[in-house]
Amino acid sequence: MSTSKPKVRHPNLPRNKHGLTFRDYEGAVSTLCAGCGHDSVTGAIVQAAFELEIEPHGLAKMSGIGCSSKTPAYFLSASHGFNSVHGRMPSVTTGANAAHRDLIYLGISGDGDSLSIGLGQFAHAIRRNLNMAYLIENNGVYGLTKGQFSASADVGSKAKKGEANQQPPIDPVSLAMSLGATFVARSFSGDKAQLVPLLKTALTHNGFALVDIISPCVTFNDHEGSTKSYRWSREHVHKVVHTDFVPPAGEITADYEAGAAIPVDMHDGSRVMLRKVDDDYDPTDRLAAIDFLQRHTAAGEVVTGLLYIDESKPDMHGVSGTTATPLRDLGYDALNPGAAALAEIQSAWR
Amino acid sequence: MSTSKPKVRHPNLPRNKHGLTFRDYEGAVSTLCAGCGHDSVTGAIVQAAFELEIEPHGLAKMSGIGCSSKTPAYFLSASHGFNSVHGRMPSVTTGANAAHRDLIYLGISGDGDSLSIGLGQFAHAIRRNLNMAYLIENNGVYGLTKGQFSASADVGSKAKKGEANQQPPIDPVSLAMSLGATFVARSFSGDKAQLVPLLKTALTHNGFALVDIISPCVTFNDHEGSTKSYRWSREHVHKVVHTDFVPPAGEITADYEAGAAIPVDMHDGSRVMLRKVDDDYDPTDRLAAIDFLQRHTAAGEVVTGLLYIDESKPDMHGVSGTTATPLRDLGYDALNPGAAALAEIQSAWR
Amino acid sequence: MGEQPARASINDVVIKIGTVNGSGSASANGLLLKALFRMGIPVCGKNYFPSNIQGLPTWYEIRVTGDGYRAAAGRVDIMVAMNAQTYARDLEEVEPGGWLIYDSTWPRSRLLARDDIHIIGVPLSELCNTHFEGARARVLMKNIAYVGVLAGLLDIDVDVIEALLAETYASKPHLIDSNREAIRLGYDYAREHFECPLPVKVAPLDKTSGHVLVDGNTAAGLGAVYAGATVGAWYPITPSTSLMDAFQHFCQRLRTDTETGERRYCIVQAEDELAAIGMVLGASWMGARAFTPTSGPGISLMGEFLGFAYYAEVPAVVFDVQRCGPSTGMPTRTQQSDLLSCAYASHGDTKHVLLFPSDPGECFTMAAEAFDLAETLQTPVIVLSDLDIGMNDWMVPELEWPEDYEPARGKVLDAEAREQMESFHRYLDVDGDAIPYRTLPGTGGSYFTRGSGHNRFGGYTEDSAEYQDVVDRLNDKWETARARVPAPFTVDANFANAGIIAVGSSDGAVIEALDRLAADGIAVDYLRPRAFPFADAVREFIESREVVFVVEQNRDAQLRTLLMLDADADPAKLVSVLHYDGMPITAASIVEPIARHAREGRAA
Amino acid sequence: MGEQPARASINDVVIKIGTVNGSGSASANGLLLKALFRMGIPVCGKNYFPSNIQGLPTWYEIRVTGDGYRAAAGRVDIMVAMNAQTYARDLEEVEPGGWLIYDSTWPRSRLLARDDIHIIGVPLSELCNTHFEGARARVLMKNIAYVGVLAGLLDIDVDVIEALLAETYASKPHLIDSNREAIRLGYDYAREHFECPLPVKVAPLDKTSGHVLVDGNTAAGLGAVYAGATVGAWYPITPSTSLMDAFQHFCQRLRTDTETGERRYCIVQAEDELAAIGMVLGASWMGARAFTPTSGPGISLMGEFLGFAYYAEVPAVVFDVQRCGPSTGMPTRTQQSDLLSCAYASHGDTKHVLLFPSDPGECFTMAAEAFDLAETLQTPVIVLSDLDIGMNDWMVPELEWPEDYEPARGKVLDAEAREQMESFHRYLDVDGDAIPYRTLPGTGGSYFTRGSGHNRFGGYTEDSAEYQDVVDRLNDKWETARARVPAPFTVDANFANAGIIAVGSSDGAVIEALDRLAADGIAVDYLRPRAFPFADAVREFIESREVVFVVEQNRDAQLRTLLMLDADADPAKLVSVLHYDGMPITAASIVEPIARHAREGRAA
Ligand SMILES: Cc1ncc(C[n+]2csc(CCOP(=O)(O)OP(=O)(O)O)c2C)c(N)n1
Ligand SMILES: Cc1ncc(C[n+]2csc(CCOP(=O)(O)OP(=O)(O)O)c2C)c(N)n1
Ligand code: SF4
Ligand code: SF4
Ligand SMILES: [Mg+2]
Ligand SMILES: [Mg+2]
Repeated sequence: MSTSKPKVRHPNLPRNKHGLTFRDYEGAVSTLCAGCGHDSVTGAIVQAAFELEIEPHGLAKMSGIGCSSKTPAYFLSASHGFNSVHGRMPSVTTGANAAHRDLIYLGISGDGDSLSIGLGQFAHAIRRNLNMAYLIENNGVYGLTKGQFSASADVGSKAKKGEANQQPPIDPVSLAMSLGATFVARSFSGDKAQLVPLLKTALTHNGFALVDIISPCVTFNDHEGSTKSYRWSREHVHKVVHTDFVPPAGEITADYEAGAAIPVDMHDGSRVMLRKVDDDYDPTDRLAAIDFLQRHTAAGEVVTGLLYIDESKPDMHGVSGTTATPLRDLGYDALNPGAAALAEIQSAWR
Repeated sequence: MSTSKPKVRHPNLPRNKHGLTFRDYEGAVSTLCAGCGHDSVTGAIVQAAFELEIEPHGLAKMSGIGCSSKTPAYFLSASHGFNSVHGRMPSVTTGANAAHRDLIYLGISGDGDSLSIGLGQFAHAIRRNLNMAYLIENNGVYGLTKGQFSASADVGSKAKKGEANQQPPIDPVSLAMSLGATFVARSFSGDKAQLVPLLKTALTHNGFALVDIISPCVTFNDHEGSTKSYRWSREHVHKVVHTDFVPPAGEITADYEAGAAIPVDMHDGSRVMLRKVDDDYDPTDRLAAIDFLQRHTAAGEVVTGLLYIDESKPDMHGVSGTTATPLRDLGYDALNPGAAALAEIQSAWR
Repeated sequence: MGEQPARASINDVVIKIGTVNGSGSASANGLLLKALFRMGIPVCGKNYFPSNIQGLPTWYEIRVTGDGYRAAAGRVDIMVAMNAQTYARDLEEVEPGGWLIYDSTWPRSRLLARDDIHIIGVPLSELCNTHFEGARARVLMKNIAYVGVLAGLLDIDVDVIEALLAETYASKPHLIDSNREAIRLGYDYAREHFECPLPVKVAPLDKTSGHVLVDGNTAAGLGAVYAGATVGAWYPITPSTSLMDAFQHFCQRLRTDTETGERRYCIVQAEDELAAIGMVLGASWMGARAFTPTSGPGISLMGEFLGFAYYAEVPAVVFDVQRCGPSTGMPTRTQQSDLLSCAYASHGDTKHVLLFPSDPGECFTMAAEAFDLAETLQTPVIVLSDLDIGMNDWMVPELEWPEDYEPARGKVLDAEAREQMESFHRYLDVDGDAIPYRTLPGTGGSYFTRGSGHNRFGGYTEDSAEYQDVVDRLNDKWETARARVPAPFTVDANFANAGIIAVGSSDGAVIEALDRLAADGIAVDYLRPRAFPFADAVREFIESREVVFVVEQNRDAQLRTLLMLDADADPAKLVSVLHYDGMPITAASIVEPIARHAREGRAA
Repeated sequence: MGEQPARASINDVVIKIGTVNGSGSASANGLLLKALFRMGIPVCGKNYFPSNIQGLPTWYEIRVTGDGYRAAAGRVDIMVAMNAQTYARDLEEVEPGGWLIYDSTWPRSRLLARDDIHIIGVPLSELCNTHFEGARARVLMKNIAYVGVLAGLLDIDVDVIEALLAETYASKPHLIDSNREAIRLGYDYAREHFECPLPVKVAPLDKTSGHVLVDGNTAAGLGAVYAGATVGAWYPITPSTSLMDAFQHFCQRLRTDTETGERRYCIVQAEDELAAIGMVLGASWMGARAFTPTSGPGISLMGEFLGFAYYAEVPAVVFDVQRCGPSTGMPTRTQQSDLLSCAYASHGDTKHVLLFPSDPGECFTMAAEAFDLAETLQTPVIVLSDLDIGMNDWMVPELEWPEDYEPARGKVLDAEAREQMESFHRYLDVDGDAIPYRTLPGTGGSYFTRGSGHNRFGGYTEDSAEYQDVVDRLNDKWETARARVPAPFTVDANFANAGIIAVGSSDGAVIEALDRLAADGIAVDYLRPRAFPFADAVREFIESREVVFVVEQNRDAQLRTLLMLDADADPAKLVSVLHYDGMPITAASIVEPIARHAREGRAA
């Protein structure tokens, strides 16, 4: 990967305020299986980043290992990327964020990467309210190692080889709620209309924003009997909440109806509007959200949408009291206590 | 450790059906700090094991690393013990249980051991419904490394050095509920009356039985401002459920009141009676339990007692369809497919 | 074709087939390999596949070797270029005088221009499109058709192929006809349009009877079944995954109660490798034979537990099917680069017993040896296979299982034995072989297993002398291990001054290199250690030679390192021959440096 | 006392104080150490504590050494036995002719019987119980009182002690009086009841000016502050915990905005060591100086990420404060047994730069060197300290910080620099030193960091040649590292035929051993490598000597191993001197084997 690769220019494509077109948010050609849900998520990311008018170099792409974790190579080629080791993307992102609090962090993971080997790191990133968007491209299997069940495989889901999974699934959404996550959403790779605005909201949230995306594996988990197949998802997904997002510099959309919409103020001053499908749903009420989620899950439904949001909690730096300037940009002058201080310290050492 | 160490005999102590006294369930002298909550838990374990008339060699003591994880040396010296590495007791127990499904597994861990380094293994043992009693001696700190906050330290809790914790705690009980645990309980080291019956129930449960035990660290976390101190616990703990346990061979206690008591059939045929303090509390109703727990937690209360139980779910072997004989007891005859089978297999290899 | 004469040979040809992964060519390639094998001709099959599921280039290479060599040949005589994406590099790879076969439905004369080889166009798609219905069938039959083409060109026995098809599709007879037709299409086209057979061709031999074709992971998985392993814990990772797949498959078939469906085994898909090895320790401590297959990254994650097992003396069996490192590296390429990290896994003073199978046959037998050693020595044993052995198709002597095999369970005291002893102390060297006794949970004789300081009685200690007493005994136990591990394999040409030492999958290439060197008048002996610690014979082999070429598949001369450290080898004698580009090692890469060394008069 | 004459010496005495941990003796021991230091007498303080929080035996040992030696003495002249539990072993440890002081409030004449030493009873509890109120004060003052006793017995300057008390309790003046009183109680009792001073005594010197007393972890933590580290990630583990405590303490003091309270640093207590090293990689990749302190088990867990950092060329600084392995081992005992696991951490072909500080002074300076090397070489650097250095009290020259120090950030291209280049390729060796350029996220010049196969341009590859190209360059970079690491420290006595090589905390004992050997007429040179890879001087030192004693604190001769592997040392020359019982190494343990070797005429 290098910067000398020239980009083909498309003079007629619309440009955003940075003079960039949609194509400038793309990456290398995907090497995933044709029809893989992950490629749809990649497309949604490109669109979200373009529409948010993110400066590509102001975003860092983080991932673990898996088909899903390969995808950062396929979008935002002008952003730095860190394809780490299996299950350990959260820690690398924590360190990167510690060093530079002002970049946008977009983490891509899989259900194997986050719920098996990476469960501990995933949970602790939530606990720290690490300021990042964390996407799980959730297909219920280990795609890259050829289709073993992951921890999110549903009971009764059948593997390619025919055995049915008997272990209860770990639901990242329910887990995140129980760990006190400040932004919890779910969507479906095949539903761009819902996914793109959710991603935009997640990218703008100040804190840890989980987006669990059901993303079918066409090769190992898209047949009948698998609850993470396209067909199953299209039929059983229960959409509860839509999100419209007004980008910071955009016009205010004319007429959202009072009463049906809950505006949430984002950290950067922008505002998210949440339209509830159910009148009694309030994504800022944690207890209600948990109850709602548990009830629908018990009823076999996968709720999607923005399920919970709390913009009031401090992120990792807020808790730590870190200075506003990104640490890695502090000059040595600001860090070196100097020879005099050293002498002073040592006066206690005799 | 060796078997040649003679036990002092106490001729007048009551004996259980194995001819063992209470003292036969003890271990080496504790080296923990005087007054450590963990020692109280050790005492409760001894009592529970004695009262359950467990055969010591039929139980295996498993632990990780920490002051809490040292305690298996202080009880049941006639049981085999495995003091593993930090945070990895669940996997060792999984293997042991895979090899021998009929022993009783008693795992002792700390909040550091289970909620930081060991979170992933803890969660996956729950997911497998591993048949074991899993005790977290929860003091909000890393005792053995001298008092750093653990992941269960409450916001506002002050360390010995004076800094207050600002990160939200991970509650193992809430986590276990969200992961679908089949037995979830909480108690307090200073409340033997509640703890002993809970331990007995946990040891008898078929599947993963979590008992989160608030166990104050007198040295690093027992001062004002710490929410896991003795004083705080005594004042704020909200007891919701008491458990009376009738051991398999015991007399049926005379008169538990219909309506107020919910009998639950244990795997081994014994029966647990749950006495609800709140009339609307039903420990077999998962959704209600989660809701109850979340509401009380939000209100700053620590609920104790048997919060949830489900005896109907298969444990790891139930899911795997393992044969009834412990695998490690199968003779080689039962395992060796023989030369003929080998020839037959190889006929496909040419 | 220019002045380059066509290659000519009988039963000595390398065929490479380039396709797109996920396009279903595996069964066609297997058919080809088996047909040759059934003609009595030795073959090796190597799979060069990407770390990807679908859509990227992949190759299968068949070496037809009447001489029965077992290594990659390092050349391609006939390239079957089914993937237009890789025409350029496929073209380049063919030996001068060789052939390239392509699907001429779309002629590509310009792209496929090379003077010194023969280009053979067969309109495979066209043929299949006219003869078969449906996209899926057409793609699959195109693969079968190239097998037919090769049969025509090389004189492969079509009856043998048809018999194989009949067996394969015995339960789906409707498939037999279409496959047979595809074979015929290719065969007839070749026979009609080209002068058949080519100057390189095959002819029946009788060199494969008593042999089978199998990959190392299948053999190791089956070996674990025969060894009596009951607990398998794992986390999927290429290229070790198929080892557990095999164990599962054979257990399902051979260890499942036909009436109740109850299983006499328990496989746990762990949450990661730290958990997998923890499970192995727990199960082994409990007295079951337990193992985990993994690859490099897994080994890195298992370090802490391996050190625990060494110090607390808990048996464990690990299969490390090595791939190309460091880090994630190239997961579908081979290397022998985990020697050092396995030998000394974990902080502190630790060392681990390693076994080095050289082919699937040894994967099978060493599985049982690994368990026997782990239990008798009470320590982890790591079987160092690699992707080349584990995932490629090897011809090996038929596997045999000794009727009288009894698992060596080591010094396990049952209740009865213990009661007859005066006392039981977990870490006491009663017999003078530095191996203590243990008891199993559930049988009494309790002790406390710990990774913290302990004395010979098993008690906790922070006392210097007590601590040292135990780690010194562990060092003595290492010497016991040295005497018990499998003996090295040796080829003593003529007690030459020069020797080769190599382990594992380098074996085939070394054996072939010895022949070639001998043909050049260079006599070299060969020793292949089959275990670490090195048996005394290894040390003696080096001591009695002037120069020893250490052939290995890693950059950092890790085997040479182990020889220096554990066999006290004089480094001045040890000349490294390194191959570490991720492809299986070839005889040429060994012959060349040794011959150069000989020419320069330095040895042999 | 029998025929054994009393020991006699000035400023050469070893005092060991046995107490119960958690009983608050640390401040008394510190007071004693500092008083001696302020009298101008060199001292070393060593803490022998259990892996436990309260209630178990613990010892503090002060070596008063007018000669300025820095190692443990390996003997006890005066034992202050404050813990009745350990009377028996404390008694045994005293050198013939020495003294044992105990609390005679409860006389124990029977238990404390030994003919060849002096038993001194002081009724400390009684004295304190009558003079102080409250259990807490009585226990604490008893500790201070034994300092008074020692002052009386040894001629320690009471004014110095009182000045120290005044400074210590400047903010709590009410404590000054009681402490002063306790000192007096002990002092007066000694002076009244015993012949003072003892034949071993102290007298003012002028050998400590320009020096300070500090432990290595404090110095390393402070060094990280001065090096400009901003991100610290860690998981608590003995004996490394106090390193991060120090970093935190000094950052709080020196890097917190006095007005806003904003912090110019970020410390993350990670969930485990895998996460801690991951955080270091993320922060380093982002361009901050980031580090993690840990010990053995943490190193085992960091393997996978260290291999990643090696291959993807991400800087990282790790402090491994070594403890006694294997496994959990003895967490509060010292060893140098992680050399091998650090040098070759992770599967695949990997090797890592190591630094070997020998005392707290070098912990301070090497912190900055570690960051400079990690960033300029773009690779992990592991600083191998140990418990002896890290947690004991060492006298070292006052720390200095060069006013002109500028962090060496290595080849980082900012936006401007990059725009002036024709192209930027992440892994291209532009300058011929095998170190490529990098860019930081947020500044443009994007590239994709990965642990999977990559070519010199940073693109993904599974191509053999492209892969090998990169790992070969990494090998070349190792040679660049060799030229850049800190030079070894050498004592060339007289170009003797025999040499000693040792690293880290063995230094003090070796220096002392050299003196003793010289006194015996045995001339030995000494080289102390300060880094791995070994500078050429290390190789030359070995080459030009007939025998080299490799002194190290582990069982398996790990330093010798590294010398064989990386300095091409002839193993026949390398004689191991091993010490690995968990206690700090002493000169005696070195002198004895070398002298024996010399006596046997084998060298020197
Ligand atoms: C330490 C380690 N163990 C195992 C692997 C092998 N491995 C690669 S990807 C993967 C699972 C990926 O599953 P998931 O995260 O769900 O991604 P998907 O491919 O399904 O998108 C595994 C087990 C590895 N790379 N590293
Ligand atoms: C891999 C590893 N990292 C760190 C440690 C050091 N360590 C020992 S115990 C402990 C924390 C124990 O905390 P907890 O589990 O809460 O037990 P407690 O002492 O509070 O009962 C730590 C971090 C270790 N032993 N191993
Ligand atoms: S294997 Fe599954 S997850 Fe991986 S690329 Fe193919 S469809 Fe996607
Ligand atoms: S430090 Fe705390 S947890 Fe550890 S033994 Fe003491 S009181 Fe118990
Ligand atoms: Mg997946
Ligand atoms: Mg704790």
